[in-house]
Amino acid sequence: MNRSDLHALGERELQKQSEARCRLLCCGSTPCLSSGGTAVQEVFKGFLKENRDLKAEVAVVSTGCMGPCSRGPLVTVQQPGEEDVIYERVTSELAQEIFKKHVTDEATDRVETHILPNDIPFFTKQKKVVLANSGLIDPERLEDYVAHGGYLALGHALREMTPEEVCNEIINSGLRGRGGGGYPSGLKWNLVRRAKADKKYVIANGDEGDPGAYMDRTLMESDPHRVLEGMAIAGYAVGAEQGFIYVRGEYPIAAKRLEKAIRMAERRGLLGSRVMDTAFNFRIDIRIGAGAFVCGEETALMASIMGKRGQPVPRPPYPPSSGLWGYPTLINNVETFGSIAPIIDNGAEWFAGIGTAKSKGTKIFALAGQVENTGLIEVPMGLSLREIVFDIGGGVPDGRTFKAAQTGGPSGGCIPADYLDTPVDYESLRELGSIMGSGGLVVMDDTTSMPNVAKYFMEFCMDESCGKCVPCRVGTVQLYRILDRITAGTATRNDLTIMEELCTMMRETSLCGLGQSAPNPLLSTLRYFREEYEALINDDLHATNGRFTLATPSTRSAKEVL
Amino acid sequence: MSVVTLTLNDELISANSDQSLLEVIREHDIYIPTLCHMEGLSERGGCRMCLVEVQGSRTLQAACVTEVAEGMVVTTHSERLRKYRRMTLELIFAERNHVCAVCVMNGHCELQAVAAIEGMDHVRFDYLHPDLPMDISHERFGLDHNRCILCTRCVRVCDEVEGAHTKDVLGRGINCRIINDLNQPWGSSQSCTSCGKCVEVCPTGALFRKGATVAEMVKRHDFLSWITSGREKNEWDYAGQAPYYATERRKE
Amino acid sequence: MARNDKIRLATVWLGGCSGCHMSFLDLDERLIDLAEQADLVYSPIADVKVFPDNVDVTLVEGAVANIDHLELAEQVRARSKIVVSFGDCAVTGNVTSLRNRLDVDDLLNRVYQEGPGRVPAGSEPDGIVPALLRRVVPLHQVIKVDAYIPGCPPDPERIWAAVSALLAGEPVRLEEDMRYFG
Amino acid sequence: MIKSKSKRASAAIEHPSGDPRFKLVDRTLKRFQYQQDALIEVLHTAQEVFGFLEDDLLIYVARQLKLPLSWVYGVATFYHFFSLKPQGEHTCTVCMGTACYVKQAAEIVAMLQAEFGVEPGQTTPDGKLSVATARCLGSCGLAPVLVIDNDVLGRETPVSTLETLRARLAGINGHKKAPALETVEDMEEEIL
Repeated sequence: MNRSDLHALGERELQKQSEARCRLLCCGSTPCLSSGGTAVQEVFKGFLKENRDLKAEVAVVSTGCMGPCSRGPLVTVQQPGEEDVIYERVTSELAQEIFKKHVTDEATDRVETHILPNDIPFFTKQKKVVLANSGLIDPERLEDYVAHGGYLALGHALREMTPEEVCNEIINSGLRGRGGGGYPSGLKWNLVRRAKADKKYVIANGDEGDPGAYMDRTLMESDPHRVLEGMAIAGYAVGAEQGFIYVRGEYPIAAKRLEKAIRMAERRGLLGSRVMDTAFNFRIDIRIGAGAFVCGEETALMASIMGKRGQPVPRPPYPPSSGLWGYPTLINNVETFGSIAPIIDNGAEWFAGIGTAKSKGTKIFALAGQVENTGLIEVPMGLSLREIVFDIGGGVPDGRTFKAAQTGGPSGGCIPADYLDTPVDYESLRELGSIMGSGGLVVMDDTTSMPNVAKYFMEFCMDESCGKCVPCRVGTVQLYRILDRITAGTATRNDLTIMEELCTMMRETSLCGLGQSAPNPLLSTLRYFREEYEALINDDLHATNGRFTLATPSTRSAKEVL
Repeated sequence: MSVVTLTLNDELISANSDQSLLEVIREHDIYIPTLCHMEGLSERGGCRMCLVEVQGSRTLQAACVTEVAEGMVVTTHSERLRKYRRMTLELIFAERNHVCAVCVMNGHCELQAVAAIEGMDHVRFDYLHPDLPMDISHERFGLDHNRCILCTRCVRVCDEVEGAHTKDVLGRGINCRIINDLNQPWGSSQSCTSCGKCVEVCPTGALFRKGATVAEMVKRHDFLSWITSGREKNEWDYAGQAPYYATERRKE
Repeated sequence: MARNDKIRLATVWLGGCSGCHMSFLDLDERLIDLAEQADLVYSPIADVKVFPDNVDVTLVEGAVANIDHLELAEQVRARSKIVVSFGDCAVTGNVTSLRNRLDVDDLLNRVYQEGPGRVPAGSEPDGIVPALLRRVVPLHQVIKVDAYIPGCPPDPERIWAAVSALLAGEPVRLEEDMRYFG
Repeated sequence: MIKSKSKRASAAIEHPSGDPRFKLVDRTLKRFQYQQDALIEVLHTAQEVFGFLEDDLLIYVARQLKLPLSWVYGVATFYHFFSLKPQGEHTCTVCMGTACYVKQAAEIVAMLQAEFGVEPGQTTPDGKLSVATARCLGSCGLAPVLVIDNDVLGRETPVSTLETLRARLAGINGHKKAPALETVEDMEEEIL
């Protein structure tokens, strides 16, 4: 398929879509499906089965994520000449009413209360670049992606740009790694491009392990072709002919959709040999993770792709010089790849115009926890935390007050209310002792105990430590035990001192990012909520020694270490 | 291969560009502790004992896995590094049951020696006291997980030098353990050649010859350079094998 | 040195084999030097029932294994200026702590019920035999410790190096070859 | 594909048991041309087909890929997904992601422990119920979330979970863990 074929394919699809009198878009993402979305789709499809004549004019489309997951199942109704209408909390009964109203034009007053106005801050404060298609297209149909401008960027890059120009475009866009580190993507691409080797690889990191984060899953499920296109452009730019997508084992739907997308793209000549009738070949294979958080670390991820224990190896050498099987390898997060096509389509300047001086473009966050609107959002970099939590998120429910926002998962930290006006970008978050991370943003209200939160994350890191280096393997266990004592009220002041010392030590001596950042949630809660720790410290030696006697109940948690 | 110039503890020195920092440090007679490193095996970088400060580097670097580079400025001993080395040792001692007094390697153990050298005189962390088994099913050797520090020298020597790959590591994190074949009794392993290399390279009392009692187990690490230089260069390296003249031996 | 200016020295025996005290006695003639500078105000080798007040230096042998040890350790800390962990059991838990892999009840059953000399059952504390702690811990886990003398036992040279520093009012800094555990 | 280290036409060694399920494992082996780096993919299939990775299965995979046994065992125990023990008839996986955690998912785990005496990672002695925890199921909007026999349930409470489980264990509301796959053909369909 060349560019004019692609164009024709898109046109045909658009034509077909515009012929429909009514398009019923049903969110087919995991949260909506598990809250009753499957039944809703069945209702619509049932109607169409009964009224076969409607089939030509009414389309029921299972799309990707629409955003406000806590209001699911969501349905968007598209009618020519009219604005899209979004319905929230759709039940089977309501689905019937919706069908009546929009398709059979029967009067009903029962649907009005379920309309989600599209001028609420939840939508207006967002800027969808990576998620532009999410919720609007059928992720299982290549045509739908093409109709929305898909694969044009790949065609443009292959025909009009040299690999060097592509890399420069990415450098000029200011795009930084969306997996958490924030390393300038273009520079990384250039390193791989300049590396001399017979083979090179491109890897998309979809091993989204942070608890409370599901940006990557949603992107892979809602718009798989966008990731593939980004990878193919990267392959062309760096000179790789083979790509891998490493998908977290917990995401079977994402893997299935990607697999289907790859097959369809190959059939159409958008991947595989002679991509879009050029000399460029690019194959993509999927690798399924098997449940190891550490595999989000690039060297561990590569070990896993090579069929080994997912243990990191010391860097340097960095993957751009020596990665998979020793060949130069480009690893980017799937969200990073998701940003590539828009940059090529609209130009580096356009992308650089979004965001702040050092953090360009948009970032997807998974908004969760004690907040009114939980769901998936995409915002320009530099939006304040307050706008995200209160305007988009709708604030803290049940009359509670905001206490902290946790970003960056087990490698990040908690940001207290005092810093709500901080712009959310890489540097500001780092200054506050947290990180951007992959985009999990969990809101906590005043009922949350911070030492408990720290303990929760430490337990996570302890379970996920690969065991290769001493500071992480044993340090996480020791920190967990101290936190366990603190939360049980049997810790001494000395414990607190040792704990802080150990945190600093692990940060500086651990082999990989997991161990180096494992103390972050602890240190950040200690920084902002020290009084909560102090309040739990017991200064009575005799009382704390009581933990060694048999009479006192065990301070060991249910999940005893060893 | 080219020659590079670097600063090591305030002294300007030169080194071959393919050398590791650890090699260069040791060549210059600077003591720096190591536990997972072993001449003749691949590097692992897991024990974190040989961490050094490299100017301009965000994190500390493990000397064993860092290549020298032109203009590098390296510090091998500082208050911070000494403190971290002691803390790492504390963590290792707390992890399993390293009771030197009743260990076969007492007096010959690398871990024990490094602790004394680094001045780690007590452990501030909780001793975890895991309930770990001992495998004495092999006819000649024993494996005591209580003394194991997971340096994986045994795994590497079995794979890289003997070529049997009988040993590997089970599980992850704190639950890691050295295994033979399918986590089965060592004596029932089909792949083990009973060559004993793993025993000789083990830095602690985790692998030992049967029959040795407290403080009786002495290991020789020099055989590795003997084998590897013999195999690779047809030169057998007598370094460290003294006394080898019959006259001297008679004097002993 | 006036008689009442002598340093008040104590040695304490917790959960250990008394080997450290034996090694202490192996100071031999140096004991005479020691006696000139210090009064032994409490020790398993001196007949004193209660740990006295105002002790300058206390050497503690053994790990903390039962509630009596715990109580005595707290007393020692409250009444001593300098507390020294004396020997591997006090410093690391050592052999005494080998029982930590077992549950206390299992341990008591194994030793007193299943063993050759059977003891009547009844795990209730009787007020005579002190109850075991859940885990044997080194001294510094229950009280603040000022100096450590490792070794099982520490040889007399080590002990002398530490004690003479303490008598001179200096911090204990053992040479590398005197720092070995075991 | 990459690095065809051990390309072998059809040197496949059959498992002596003649269990037809090994054919499905063979299919994955072939798909990856018996390359050693496909170990994790092969283990995925093996676990899907057999339910868990018993020793014989690991030996079979090791032999086919010409890998040392300890290597295969090390990989199988490194990843949480692989289970070396059989699972219960019903499974209940509680999400312990951050969002679920702040919405008291731990209370559900505590309830399971109190009611059924099993901790995460364990199966009841009668083999009826396995309890597990997950890191994040990516359904944070529905927190707390759990999965009972492949059904995702959102906004759970200890009470609602207990009700569902009791019903499942009593066989009411009927379907078992996975739709029981009786024949190899069924499984093939499921896997492909």
